Amino acid sequence: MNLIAAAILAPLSMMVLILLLRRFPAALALLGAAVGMFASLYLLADAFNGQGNQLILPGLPDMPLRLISTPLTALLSTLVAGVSSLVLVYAVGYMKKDSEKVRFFATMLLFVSAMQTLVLAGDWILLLAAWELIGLSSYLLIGFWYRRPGVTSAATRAFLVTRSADLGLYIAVFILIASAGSSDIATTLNTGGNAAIAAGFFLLVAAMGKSAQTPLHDWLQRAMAGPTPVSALLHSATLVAAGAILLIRVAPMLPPEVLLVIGLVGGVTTVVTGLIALGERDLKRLTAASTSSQYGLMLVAVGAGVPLAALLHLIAHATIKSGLFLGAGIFQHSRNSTVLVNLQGAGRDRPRVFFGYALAALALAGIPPMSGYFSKEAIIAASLASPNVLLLAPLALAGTLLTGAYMARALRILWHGDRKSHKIVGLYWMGAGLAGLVTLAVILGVAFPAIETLLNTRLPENTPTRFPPEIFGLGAAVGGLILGWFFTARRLLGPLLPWVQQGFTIAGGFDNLMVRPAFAIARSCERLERILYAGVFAVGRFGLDIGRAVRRNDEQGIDGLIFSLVRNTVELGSRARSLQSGLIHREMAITVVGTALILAALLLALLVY
Amino acid sequence: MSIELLLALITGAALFGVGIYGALSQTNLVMIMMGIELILAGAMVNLVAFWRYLHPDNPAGQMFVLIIMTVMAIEMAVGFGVAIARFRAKGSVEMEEAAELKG
Amino acid sequence: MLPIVSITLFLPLLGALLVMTLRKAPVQVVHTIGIVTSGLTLMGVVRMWSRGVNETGFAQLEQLDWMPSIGAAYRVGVDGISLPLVLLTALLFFVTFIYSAKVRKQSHAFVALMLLLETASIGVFTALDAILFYVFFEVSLVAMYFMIAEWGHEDRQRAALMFFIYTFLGSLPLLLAILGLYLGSDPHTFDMRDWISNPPLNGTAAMLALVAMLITFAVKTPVFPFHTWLPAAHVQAPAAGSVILAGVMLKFGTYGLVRFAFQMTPDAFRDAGIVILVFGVVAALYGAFAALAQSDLKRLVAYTSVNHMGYIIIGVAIAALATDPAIRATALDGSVLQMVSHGLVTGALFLLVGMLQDRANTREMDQFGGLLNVIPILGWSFVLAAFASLGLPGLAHFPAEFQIFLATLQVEPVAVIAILGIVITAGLYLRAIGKVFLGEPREKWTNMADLNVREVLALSPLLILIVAVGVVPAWVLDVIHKTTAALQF
Amino acid sequence: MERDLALIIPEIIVLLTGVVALVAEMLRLPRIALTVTVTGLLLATGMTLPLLGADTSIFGGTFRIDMLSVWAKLILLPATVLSVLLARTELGGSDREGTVYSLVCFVTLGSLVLAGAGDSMLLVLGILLSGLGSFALVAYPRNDSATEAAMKFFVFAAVTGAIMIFGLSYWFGGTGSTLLSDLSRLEEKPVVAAVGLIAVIVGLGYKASLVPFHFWAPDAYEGAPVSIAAYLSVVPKIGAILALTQVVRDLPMSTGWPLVIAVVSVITMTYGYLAALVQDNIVRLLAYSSVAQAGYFLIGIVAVGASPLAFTSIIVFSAAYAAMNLGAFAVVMHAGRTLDVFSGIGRKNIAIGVAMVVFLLSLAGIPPLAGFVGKFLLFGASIEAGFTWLAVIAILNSVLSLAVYLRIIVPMYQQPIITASGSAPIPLVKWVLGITFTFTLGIGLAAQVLLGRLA
Amino acid sequence: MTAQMFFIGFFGLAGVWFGIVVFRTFSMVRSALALLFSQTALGAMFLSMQAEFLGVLQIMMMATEMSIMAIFMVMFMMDPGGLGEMDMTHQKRLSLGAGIVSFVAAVAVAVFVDWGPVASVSPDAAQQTIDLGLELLGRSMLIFETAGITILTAMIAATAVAIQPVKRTREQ
Repeated sequence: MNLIAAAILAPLSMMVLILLLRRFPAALALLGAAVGMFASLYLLADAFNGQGNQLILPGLPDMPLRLISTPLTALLSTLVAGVSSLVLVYAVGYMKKDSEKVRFFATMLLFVSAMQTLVLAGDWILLLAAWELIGLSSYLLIGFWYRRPGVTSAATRAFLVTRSADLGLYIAVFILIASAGSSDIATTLNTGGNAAIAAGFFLLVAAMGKSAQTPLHDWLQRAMAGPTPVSALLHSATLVAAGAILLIRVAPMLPPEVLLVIGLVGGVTTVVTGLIALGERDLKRLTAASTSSQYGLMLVAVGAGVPLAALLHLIAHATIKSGLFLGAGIFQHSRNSTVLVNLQGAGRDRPRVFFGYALAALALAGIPPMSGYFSKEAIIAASLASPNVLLLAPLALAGTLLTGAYMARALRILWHGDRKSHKIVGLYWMGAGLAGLVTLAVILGVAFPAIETLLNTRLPENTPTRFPPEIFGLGAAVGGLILGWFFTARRLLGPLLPWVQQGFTIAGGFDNLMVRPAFAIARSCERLERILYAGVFAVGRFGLDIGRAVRRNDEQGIDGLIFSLVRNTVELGSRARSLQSGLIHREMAITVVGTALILAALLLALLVY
Repeated sequence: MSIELLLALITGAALFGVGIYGALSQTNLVMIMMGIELILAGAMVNLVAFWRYLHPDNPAGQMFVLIIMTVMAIEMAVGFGVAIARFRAKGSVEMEEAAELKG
Repeated sequence: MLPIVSITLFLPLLGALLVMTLRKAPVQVVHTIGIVTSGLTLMGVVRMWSRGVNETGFAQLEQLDWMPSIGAAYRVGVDGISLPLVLLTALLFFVTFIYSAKVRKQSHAFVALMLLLETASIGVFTALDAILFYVFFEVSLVAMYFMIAEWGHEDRQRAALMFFIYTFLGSLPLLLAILGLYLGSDPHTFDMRDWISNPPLNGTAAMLALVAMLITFAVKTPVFPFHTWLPAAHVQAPAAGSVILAGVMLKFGTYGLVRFAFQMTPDAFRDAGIVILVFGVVAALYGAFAALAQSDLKRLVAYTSVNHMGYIIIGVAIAALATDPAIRATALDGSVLQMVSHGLVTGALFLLVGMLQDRANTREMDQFGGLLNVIPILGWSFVLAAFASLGLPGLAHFPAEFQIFLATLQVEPVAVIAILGIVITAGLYLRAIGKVFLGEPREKWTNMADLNVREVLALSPLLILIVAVGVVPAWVLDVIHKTTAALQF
Repeated sequence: MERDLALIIPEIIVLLTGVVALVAEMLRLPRIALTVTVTGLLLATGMTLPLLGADTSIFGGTFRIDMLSVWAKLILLPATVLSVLLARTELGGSDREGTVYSLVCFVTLGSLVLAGAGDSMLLVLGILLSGLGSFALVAYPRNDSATEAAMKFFVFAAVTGAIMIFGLSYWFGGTGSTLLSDLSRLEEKPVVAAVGLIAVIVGLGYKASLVPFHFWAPDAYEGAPVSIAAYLSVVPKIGAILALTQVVRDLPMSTGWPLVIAVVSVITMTYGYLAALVQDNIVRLLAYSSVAQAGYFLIGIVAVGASPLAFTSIIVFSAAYAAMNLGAFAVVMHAGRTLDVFSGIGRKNIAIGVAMVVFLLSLAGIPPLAGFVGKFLLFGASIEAGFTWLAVIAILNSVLSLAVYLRIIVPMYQQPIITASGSAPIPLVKWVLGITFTFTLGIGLAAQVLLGRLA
Repeated sequence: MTAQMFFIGFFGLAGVWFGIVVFRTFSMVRSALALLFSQTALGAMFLSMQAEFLGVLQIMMMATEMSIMAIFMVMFMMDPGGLGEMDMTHQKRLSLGAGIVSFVAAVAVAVFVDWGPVASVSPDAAQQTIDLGLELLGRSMLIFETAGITILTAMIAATAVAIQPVKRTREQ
């Protein structure tokens, strides 16, 4: 059996099995994840040995579906498998008390297999399909607790915003297939010219939706309504990562114009959402905003022309962010809340958890020697080396600074305060997941050179620049940490705070700009619909009116007879009795006049001939 | 074209016009029948004139006149039959009173 | 060789006659006859499927003299465009019979009428003679009229009349067009194969015939602004009627569009392609928006049909406008597959709404809430069908819509605007799911019963096929593509 | 001469049948009269069969034995038999029942004379012959409404007949002959042709109840017994239509007659359906519907000379019309004259309901019923003759017609049963329904049987 | 102006005049008499057009017919004597218009149509009768027979309509 298929089918088949058996969900889910991970690792090992692998499936006519294992896809697949396995381990504990484990694990497995399909897809159709399927599974997962108020709308919003942006992917895919004549991704990457520019912009739109880039960042924070493992998975290696992965995969094709825009979008996002994170009052929402911010940084890297830096940060961020979420989930269980005010001191209750959380936070901020340091330094270096250095570098540095600031703020709040946590069920499972992820987050930086070798590309280390990136990056990170630890958000943000806390909503955001107009159009359609409907009946009535007029002609004046085609004919019979009559001489007169008219018509016809 | 033919045709046309007037204006069945007789008479005049001045070699014209006479007689007979039946049922043959059927 | 097409075609009619003769038979027997007959029909169609289609032209031809002096004959056969639709028809009737086994009101007449309708529907798709086609086309109308009028809901009388008059009015121009084509063919014949291989009309005559046909099929499909009968008829029709109406009878319009308008007046169709395309785009968007404004579930599903049929129109128009045969094949593949997908998905949705209505006696979304917990099977089935309807990959609509839009972008990039409909339908279905199935369950529905075995049996073939078409569209597309790739112009 | 006589054997048989039926009536033997009538008419039908395919004329061209007149016999004689059976059901046991059969025979004879007329004089006599009996039949109940109907009928007949004769006199002047086949001489005298044509349209139009000469029809049908109305709406009407066909086939095209006929056709069908739309007496509704159907016949006449389909279509539609209209009237005879009594009838008596639906849908022209085949051929003929607009209007009128017929169908199935009537049909009506039903369906499905003979 | 022309004109005028009188008098009997005179004048006109047989026949037939008519007239008129000065007409203006239009149209046809060459001589009376007889028993035999049947039918129909019903029919 082909291993590519195994990476996808292992979780999928376990999902089916869970749904059929409706028992042992956790065990089966772990089994599926483990098998999938082995398959991914095997693919990765093959990739290290220089072996590719591919699988061609029947698809649309002349457009078969392809799964390919290249170094890049194998690496991403491993990342997905690894992170998801650990999150699932954690989830065993987290969901211990929930009554709908079957549904939860089944959906999680669906999610994992969809994501595996996405990263392993070798053609656009399959990629698009996977892209939408992770949208579906995230909808199902965010809406997992659908009976709670607000959950449905959060899930709906997540799905709708991403789906709207997905249109960009649809159109980009159409453009690429049309210009390349093939749906194979590798083939389409040779596209150039206007098609590449157009496709690039539409791909960016799609990526912005999935990776929650400004101005489409709003849905991600709301998506916190789902269970924490879901958030961990969404934010690290799956849903949100999809956008960045897409751009990394197509980066060779993107022309400079598009790259600049990508960099700008990323830079703006990293600053905007960094500020939002800084002002946030909820730990999970803070973490969510930071996700957007970090993906913004990755887009900066892509925009700077160094997708490898983005990839490295993606990997580092995946482990770090899921670690952060898992930690946050433990704190949530211990205080039954995710609001920062209620979490004060929660870290001190569980120092080991806090330690892990802090390590992850520092890694995210970019403190050496943890993985985040290397990836972030690569991004800053890339931005400094890019032709648009003046635009990208300040944004990247600001993003780094903000990262340090909000992470330090979170740590401070978790550490200071009263100790009042209670016991948690399933802490060991959760702890195990957290530990695994944090370990990865700390040490993964070691693996980066190996990854560079694997992908056969190098970071632009030795390019001569006037600004040494290590200094700038580290300086920004440390500076941010210091600011965040010593100053409150109110002090830092000042008058901006209220606006920040609204999430920088411009002109009412998605609701006002998209939803309301859609409903307005819908309502006008409905009005038009009524008019049309009435119009059809008016035509019918008009016909009846003529009929009545004709009848009057036949009978000399019927008093107004209200006749309805469908309404009861019984009443009608009696009313018709009261009619006056047509006299034969009148009728005969009509006959004669009619004859005269026909004669006239005939003479006219004669003239014509 | 001969004046005789023209005269005869005008006579036929006049009879036709008078007959139409009669058929339309009379309220009594029998009077209407008189109008019809006049129309038919007009047709006969036309036919005889056409036979005499245009096609004297074809006796079909005369034949047609014979047929029209038959028609006149027959219509009169049946008309009176209908009139009697109506008279029995209603007591009059006035058209104005025949207005039960309508619509 | 066994005339399997004819046997399949007239099997339901025989069943109908059998039901009519067994006037005294108990209700269960009658419904059993219905299920067995439609099951056998389905098997016949499966046999047709296994025989396959030809590379060019029509396969499995069967013919018999009917009116040789005017060139009309009984001719049936299938190609890659009609065979999937025949399969869809047989399947939908089969599940509808299973679902309707609960009908007690005039069940003899119901079963007989449904079987008659089945023959008519299969006939429309298999007929290769224009007169025969028209006959089946109209008979289906009559049968559906009685279906709505007798077994419909509260305002059925008006809806049935509107449906009948509207679509009858719509079908008359087709008659004119058929006459025109007949008189244009030399020698005079009603053989549709001749008309296709050798289009009889050209110039203005062809354009007039095309306009006439477009009116007919626009009403039947339906296309904005000729669609007003559709919501009315759907809302009032019984669930079985809605399934057939949406699943099968709407396809008459699009099938006719391909078979008649597109194939028999190709040049005129190409000239009018842009106009048709505009109609398709408007229908797609209008249907989506109008559906968004609905609060009645059945109306909502009905309007999404307008949207989905709009995509088909777009596909066919694009196929006409395209110059590259590959693109043309893609567009047509997508359109035909969309017909199948729409039949499966909308059929399932109408069944589900019907089942919900059976339980709650209402279709207003605001009346429900939290039902997913109470009736999980129905709820999850609805979610699956709804996601299929909004075009999620892996489910039936995706490959079809993908192909249609792919071709559209290559031919008329502006028309891709219709893709907005995808988002709108997503929004309205999520809204519907949210209102009906998510949230806190309402008191009054807590005792609602979930689907019983019969209902699950009726539903599951559709849901399975929705996934099957979505995941491996190739098994249908291979058949369709065989024909579309070989179309000559 | 012997040959000529041999060719009119069917007519002679009909004549003898009428006379014998009268004699039987005089002997107060109505059952014998019935038997004689039915047998005689069927015999005449049988004797017509050998004439199929003949195309000749007899007695110096005054009478034509052609496709039209032979098929007229094959259609009208069985239709008469069915009408007689209906009349027996409705009027059986009444005073002077036998005269009805006798008069029916004479009216049919008149219609046959019309259908084969090759001479103006036969046209006149045919109208008269088919008219005279009709008045008596309509007046048969001798009550107020029947005599009123008969009186109106008579007056209309007399006036229109006189106008026609007057107009025909010009044709004699123009051609020097009363033969219709000599009408081609009018090529140079279009005005004469026009005047005569108008007169003929008036005379035959009255018989075929074309608008604006239709006024008598609803009144007469309403006043007359239903079986007689059924008979009148079929036999004399088809006779007149065929006579009109016989006239125009010889008329030079230069007179522009197709256009006039087309205009009359449009007016007739539209007006007929519009008026039918607001009727609540079902006999009047069917009367107006038969007015409108006459307009459809004219579509075929328009195409005479321009399309080989013309005669075929007229004959097929005649057969279809005879079957479906008689069927519909038979149901009305069984059920009652107002729309009210139709409510729920389809549920109570399924066979009657199905039959009525089939008849009405056939009248509306829905395939695969007889009416559809007929209309289809008519439209085809008119399009081939270049009158596409006429076909379009006719098709639009079909929608109107549907509305009309649905007004009967809808209550049949949808309203509660309010009347107590609706007993099982009497055997004779059953037979009539069965036969008309078979033909309505059969002509639709197996039109080839007809078409093959007509080709 | 030939004598023939004069007689045609004279009798024509007389026929038309008496025709008008039919509808101008209020007395039924006078109407019937006027019609009789009108028809007789036309018979005379036929004679002056050398159609002897038809002329004589016309005068004979019309005399009988009109006398029958007069009898019925008395039977069915509301006011047989015409004493009441009752107006037995309606829609006079329309009827007058229709009559005039009909007249004008018919005259127009007569005047504006080129009827072709006029035959100056006609067969003499004996020849005419022979011709007519041959026509009757030759070409027009069927027509003649049909006329006979029509008369038979008329007799049956008129009788059937006119005689008193013995018992009421079921229809009532």
